Amino acid sequence: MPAGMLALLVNLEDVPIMPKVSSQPETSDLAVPATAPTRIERFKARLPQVQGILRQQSTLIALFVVVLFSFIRYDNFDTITIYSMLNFNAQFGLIALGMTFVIMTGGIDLSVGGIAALASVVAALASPHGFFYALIAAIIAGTLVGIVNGFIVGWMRIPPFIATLATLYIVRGVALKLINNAASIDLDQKSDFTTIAGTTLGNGIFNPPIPLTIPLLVIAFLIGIFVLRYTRFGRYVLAIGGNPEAAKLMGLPVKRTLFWVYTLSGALSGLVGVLLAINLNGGSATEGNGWELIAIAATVVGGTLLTGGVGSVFGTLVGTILLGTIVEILQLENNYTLDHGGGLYLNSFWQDVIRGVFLLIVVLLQSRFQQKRARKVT
Amino acid sequence: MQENDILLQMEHITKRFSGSVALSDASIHVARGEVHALIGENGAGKSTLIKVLTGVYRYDEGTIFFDGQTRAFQSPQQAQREGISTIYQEINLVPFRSVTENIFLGREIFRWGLLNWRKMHIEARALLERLHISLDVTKPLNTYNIATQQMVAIARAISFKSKLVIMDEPTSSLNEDEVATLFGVIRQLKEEGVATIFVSHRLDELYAICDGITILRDGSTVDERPINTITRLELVAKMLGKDLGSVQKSGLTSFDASRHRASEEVLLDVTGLRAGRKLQNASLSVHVGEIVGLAGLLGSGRSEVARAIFGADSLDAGTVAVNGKEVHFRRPEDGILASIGFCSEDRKIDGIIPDLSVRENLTLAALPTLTRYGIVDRKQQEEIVDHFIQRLGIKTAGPEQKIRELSGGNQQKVLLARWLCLNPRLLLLDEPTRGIDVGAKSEIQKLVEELAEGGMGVLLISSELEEIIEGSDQVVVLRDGITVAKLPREGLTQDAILTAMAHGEAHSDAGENV
Amino acid sequence: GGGGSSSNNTGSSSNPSCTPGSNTKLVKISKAHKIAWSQNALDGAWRFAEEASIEQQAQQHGYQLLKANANNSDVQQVQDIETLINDRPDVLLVDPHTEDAEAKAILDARKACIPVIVVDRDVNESLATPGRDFATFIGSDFNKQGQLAADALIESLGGPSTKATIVELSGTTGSSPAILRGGGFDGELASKAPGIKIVAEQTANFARATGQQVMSTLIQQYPNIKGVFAHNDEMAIGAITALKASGKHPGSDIKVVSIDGTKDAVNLVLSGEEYAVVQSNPRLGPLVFQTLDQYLKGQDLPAWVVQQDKVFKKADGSAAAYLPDAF
Amino acid sequence: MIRLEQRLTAFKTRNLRNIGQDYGALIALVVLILFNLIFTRQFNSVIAITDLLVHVTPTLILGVGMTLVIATGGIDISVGSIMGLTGILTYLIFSGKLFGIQNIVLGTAVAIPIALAVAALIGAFNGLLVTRFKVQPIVATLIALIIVRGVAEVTVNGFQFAFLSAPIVSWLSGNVLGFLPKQVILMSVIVAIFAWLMHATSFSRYLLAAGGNQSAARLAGVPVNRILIIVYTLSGLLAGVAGLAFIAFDSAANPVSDGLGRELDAIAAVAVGGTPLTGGRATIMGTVVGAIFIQLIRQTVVALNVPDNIASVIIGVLIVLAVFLQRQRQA
Ligand SMILES: Nc1ncnc2c1ncn2[C@@H]1O[C@H](COP(=O)(O)OP(=O)(O)OP(=O)(O)O)[C@@H](O)[C@H]1O
Ligand SMILES: Nc1ncnc2c1ncn2[C@@H]1O[C@H](COP(=O)(O)OP(=O)(O)OP(=O)(O)O)[C@@H](O)[C@H]1O
Ligand SMILES: [Mg+2]
Ligand SMILES: [Mg+2]
Repeated sequence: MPAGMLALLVNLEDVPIMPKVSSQPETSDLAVPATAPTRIERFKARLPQVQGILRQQSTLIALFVVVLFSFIRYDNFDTITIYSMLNFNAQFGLIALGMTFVIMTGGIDLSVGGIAALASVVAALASPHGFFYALIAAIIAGTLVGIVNGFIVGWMRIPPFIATLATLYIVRGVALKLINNAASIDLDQKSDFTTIAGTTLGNGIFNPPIPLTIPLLVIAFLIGIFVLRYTRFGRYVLAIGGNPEAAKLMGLPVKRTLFWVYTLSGALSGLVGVLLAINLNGGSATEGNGWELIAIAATVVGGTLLTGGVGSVFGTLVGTILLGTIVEILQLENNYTLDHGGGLYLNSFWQDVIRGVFLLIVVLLQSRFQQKRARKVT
Repeated sequence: MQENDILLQMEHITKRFSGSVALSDASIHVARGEVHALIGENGAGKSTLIKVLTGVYRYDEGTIFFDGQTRAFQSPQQAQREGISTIYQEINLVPFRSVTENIFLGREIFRWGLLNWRKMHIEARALLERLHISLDVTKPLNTYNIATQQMVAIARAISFKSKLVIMDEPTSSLNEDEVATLFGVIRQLKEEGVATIFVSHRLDELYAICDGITILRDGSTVDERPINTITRLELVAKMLGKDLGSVQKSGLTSFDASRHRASEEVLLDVTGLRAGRKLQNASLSVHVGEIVGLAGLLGSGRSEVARAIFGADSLDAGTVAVNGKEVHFRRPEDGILASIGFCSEDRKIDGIIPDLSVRENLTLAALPTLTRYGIVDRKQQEEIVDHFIQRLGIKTAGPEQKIRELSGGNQQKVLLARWLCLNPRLLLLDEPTRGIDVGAKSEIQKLVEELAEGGMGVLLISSELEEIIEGSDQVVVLRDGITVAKLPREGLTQDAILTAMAHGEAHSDAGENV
Repeated sequence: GGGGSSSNNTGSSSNPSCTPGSNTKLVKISKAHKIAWSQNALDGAWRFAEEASIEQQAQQHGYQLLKANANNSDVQQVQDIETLINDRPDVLLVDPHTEDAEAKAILDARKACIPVIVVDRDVNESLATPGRDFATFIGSDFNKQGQLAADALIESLGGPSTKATIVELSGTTGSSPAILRGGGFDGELASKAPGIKIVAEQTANFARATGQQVMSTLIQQYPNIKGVFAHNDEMAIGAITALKASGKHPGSDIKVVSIDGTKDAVNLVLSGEEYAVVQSNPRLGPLVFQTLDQYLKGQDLPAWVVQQDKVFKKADGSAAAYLPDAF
Repeated sequence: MIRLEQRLTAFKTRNLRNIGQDYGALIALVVLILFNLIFTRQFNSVIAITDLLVHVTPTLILGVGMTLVIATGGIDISVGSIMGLTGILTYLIFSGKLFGIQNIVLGTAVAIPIALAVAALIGAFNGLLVTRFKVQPIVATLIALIIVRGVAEVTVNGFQFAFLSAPIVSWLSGNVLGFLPKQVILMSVIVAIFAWLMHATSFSRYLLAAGGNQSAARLAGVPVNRILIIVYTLSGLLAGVAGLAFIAFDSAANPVSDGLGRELDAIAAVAVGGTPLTGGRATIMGTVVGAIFIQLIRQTVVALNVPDNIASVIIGVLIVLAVFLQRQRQA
């Protein structure tokens, strides 16, 4: 992405301001008669935002570093690899997008992986009618589950963690039932599903051409960013996460907003189900275990607080890609070791450890930003 | 008032909670453009009545008649839509969001279907100008102090084009100037024909701004009439349910500093305190048995002084000495161990543990003294709790009621008791009587006095000057985190303090400047 | 980097018969050096034995082995295979998680001129055909294993004519071994001994603890069952513990048969508590690399190189004989 | 006089509230038991009941620790992984693979304390992240979840180890008085201790205060950070105990699958039991009821031979309903 574009995105962001700020009261110039703030004052006032943007970009910078490193070190860190990596992580990205909104309301959605699996099954079942039927069917399926989540959380006032854990069980059961206990089901090979799925962008211009999932991912996040910044819904989401009780007393439609947030998450998971069906060339009822954790990790790395009220959609995109790249690197490194020797060969178990340690480092770095601001105990 | 211009009419409202009956046969009538006072002691049911009206609570019996038809609002949202905008007792805004957002949440301004931030910022500024406040509206609300937050809440409330504005103790955290501004605004509203329900425990305010008054006692309306037809004494008598004779001259406090004598022994000595942006150079000392008043404008850093002494904030510079020897508290535990108590200013954020019972909240700080081998001595605990419920007349269904279910003022009493039951040598009180009714107030003031007689040192932060003047043996004045004056009680006057607060030098020749 | 291109060369030079991107006939190569191995999961004794056997054999034949583990996720395995293809190995070994999901990835490998050998679990051959899209499938016949188990259980219960009720502990719902073994068993039972009825079939996820848990409930519900068939040894071991806990005497009043051939299970057979264990040999390494050699020599391979599995009982001493190399 | 009235109302409200706390879960459990008595052969023998308790043991032990953590407003999703690690660690030590202790009894005697210590350390580390570094609990413990599981796998390169005849197995899976499994006793003791702890000690008050309003608790002199670290340490320790109970019961240690996903069961048990996930309140007994409830559902669907897929739908629905009942009581 061009730097300008980036800056734009970043500035459009709802820059997270760590809650610690709260205990750093400004001297209110109440006594002073109203005067417009001077330029310096304005700059001072903007400082937290500036810092926020820097923090944003610190994740970005991390990403650039990692990517640069890979380019230099690995021969086959080429467009093909990058595309396939992005294509793969697009699934997590879209789920994390929904999760980000959920988390900004102070909630969580454990059912995303299950929904994606269910949707992939639905897509496969609907594939004989053609790609677009399958697409719609899958998204509807996901949305329906999201609606159930939204209802249980919003109206039955059941904690999101439990509500979505329960629907996770339910969804898995339903998915298996739909294809009576076969793990997976084929796409109808005669339908246009596979052909459309295989479609790529800019054939001839780019080589290799860009898989559709990548623009899809970018567009989805652009929409997400604008929704958060420029729609009433986005503001409600943040307000509810920031102080549910106040939101209610301010007359915000808390239940309805929660409802829509989970519905959105469900819908996106449904969409991911289609990507899943494309990648598996069929539906799988058992797929998507632990995806919610991947999504949460990406969201956190992106700088969204799980306590709600503060969040960054763009950060989530960066977080997703960063984590994805790390995983990719571990595999590339193994190959490097075989080809050149002198590298670091890690089996899959070590790779888990490294992933965890990396996450730890990122989180610790983030906490340092907060520490700087935290003076008071309260 | 004639029937035609009646705006709100609540009749025979009853509201029961699991623990208690909050309202029984309460009623109130408000005419269009009227400023109506709602008063009653802590726990009388004022806030509940308001929440019943705005649909936060369902009521059990009664009828509500608003703007020409009987209504039962299902949610605050609906009430707002129908033209009732409310400032609830505790500040209820979203801390992490910008001032602008907090003002416009729920009725944002759009351009081409997208939020129009520029316009909203401009209008937000304009609204606050109206309240004589200029601040950066793009910053998160919680970067400003309570008073400012309160003003933002007010700005939000008045910016709705509503028929009725309800203000539940809006002034409890404001000082004179801001109250004056607020009254200005209320009068404007009045001219626009907007009615106001105004809740406050400060009688002068009621007489200054209100037309009619409704007096609640134990959940029922005991009197309702034009305010100019009732004297303060009657009012207080009605409110407390006592006969005129037994009610002493209200408004002024029941402090009588001459009663107790500060000894020469220095208990606390603070010099050159610096912490963060807010404390620049604060110094003060408290003698055994002395009440030291700490005065200053909002944001002058009074709370910070207290917090710093207590060990809640880390010091950048300066020394704190207790009984002559220097101490370095790093956390509140240290302060408590040195038998210092700190009753914080912000009840909701720094005070109550909402889900714990009155008993547990009251004895939280005292637990170490109530436990042997980590096991709590329940009997002793309950004795203490009963004692203080009695002593401060805390209105509660019982020691096991959750504190979140208590009225604001009663919560405040529990928090006071939390520290009193430690009987500390030094007590730091940050706005101790905020939101407390006149009856309870004098109770508490008497108590503080007694404790001082018993040799306890008290640092009293208050925005009410009478309290400071009548209560303290010495007044320390802060300005922008700097001690600008130390005024002895002899020849202590309102304007001595006021000038010191505003300009930083006390023109009373008695006062020694620093 | 030079290394990259070098491995690249080994790739292209070794199979002039194939131009990348074309999807003509099966890729032919003559020599191999770097082998990629896509494992679908490493979560139990069986898989570890398989993994070890592949590693050890690869080493013995002097190949470089590039490994990936998909942790029971199809989409992860597809991604693994894509990544491995990009690492340009000379041969790709795949132990697919399910029948269908990995087929497409295997075709991609073929397009990239990398010959594929499918190991342990087959792919849906209507999507990818052996001898054309991939060299061959090497592995056991799960269906057969089910049949063998059925035969053993029928025998233990006293022949085809007996009337009895049994329960079936099935593997992870939807996994191909669970489906095929179940199918084979049920079919065989129905045809050979209609008198034996399966009163309950419950999944225990191939796990010992779950097997224990499920069995201890089932035995209360169906106190007078005569036999238990578990899709793998782990579940059988759990079941036997549960049966003993509930006062039964597995071996005498209840007969247990399971599939795999782990040490624990074979020991139980020897102690008489389990009647028979049908082998499902995880040590596919030797067969795989021997087949690979034939392939490199240009010999044409059968569509399915079947791993022959035995049945181990106490009576005929087969169990005792097998114990030393049980895994 | 007024005094007396106060006491009376106080008494009433107290009981109302306490009942309110467990009511929902209890009803649900009773209903489920009745259902079983009618439609299944559950509970047709002492064995059947002890069997239920044996199977609930790991989840319940985790649940106890989880209750404390959740009461502080946090959550600990690393417990499953900790179970896995302690299991494999214990095995490595008593089998002599780690310290070369050949005598298996001695080895076990050494293994158990070490394994538990490690578990507690991991918990303490979680606590440190949460307090010192202000990492949100779910993130902190997510990291632990990943790393600890990874380490468990790495230490033995993933291999599973079976030991049908190890002292730990016979010790823990044996019976007392012929019918009371030792595990159940262990579990009961733990539950009793913590129920008492939450009832009588100042620690529990501090814990709830920290969960209810942290900044207020700090200003009231509650050593919030210390409390939190202790709580996470306890959670880790209990996870270790659960891990031991599990391998004893399983007579095998599998670094990949042992304890996988158990944290979810534990959390569900806590929620069903009536401890709000927002912190500030806790009921150990509720968690007991919740854990048994969930385990009993599992066994019921098996007893009725309900197919896997339907079963998980049923479980999901019942959990929601149970928690919903709970909520009604509280409101
Ligand atoms: N949610 C609740 N549950 C139970 N009792 C409640 C609840 N809310 C209020 N009460 C009780 O209702 C009574 C009236 O409370 P309310 O807050 O209306 O008093 P108030 O007049 O506003 O007092 P203050 O001046 O201190 O604000 C009090 O006794 C309080 O304990
Ligand atoms: N949520 C909050 N955000 C910001 N400030 C808060 C909050 N709650 C309480 N405060 C307090 O509001 C006060 C702002 O005024 P400050 O204390 O600086 O001067 P002050 O003279 O103490 O004012 P006050 O009369 O309120 O005590 C600070 O003490 C700050 O701690
Ligand atoms: Mg009130
Ligand atoms: Mg203050």
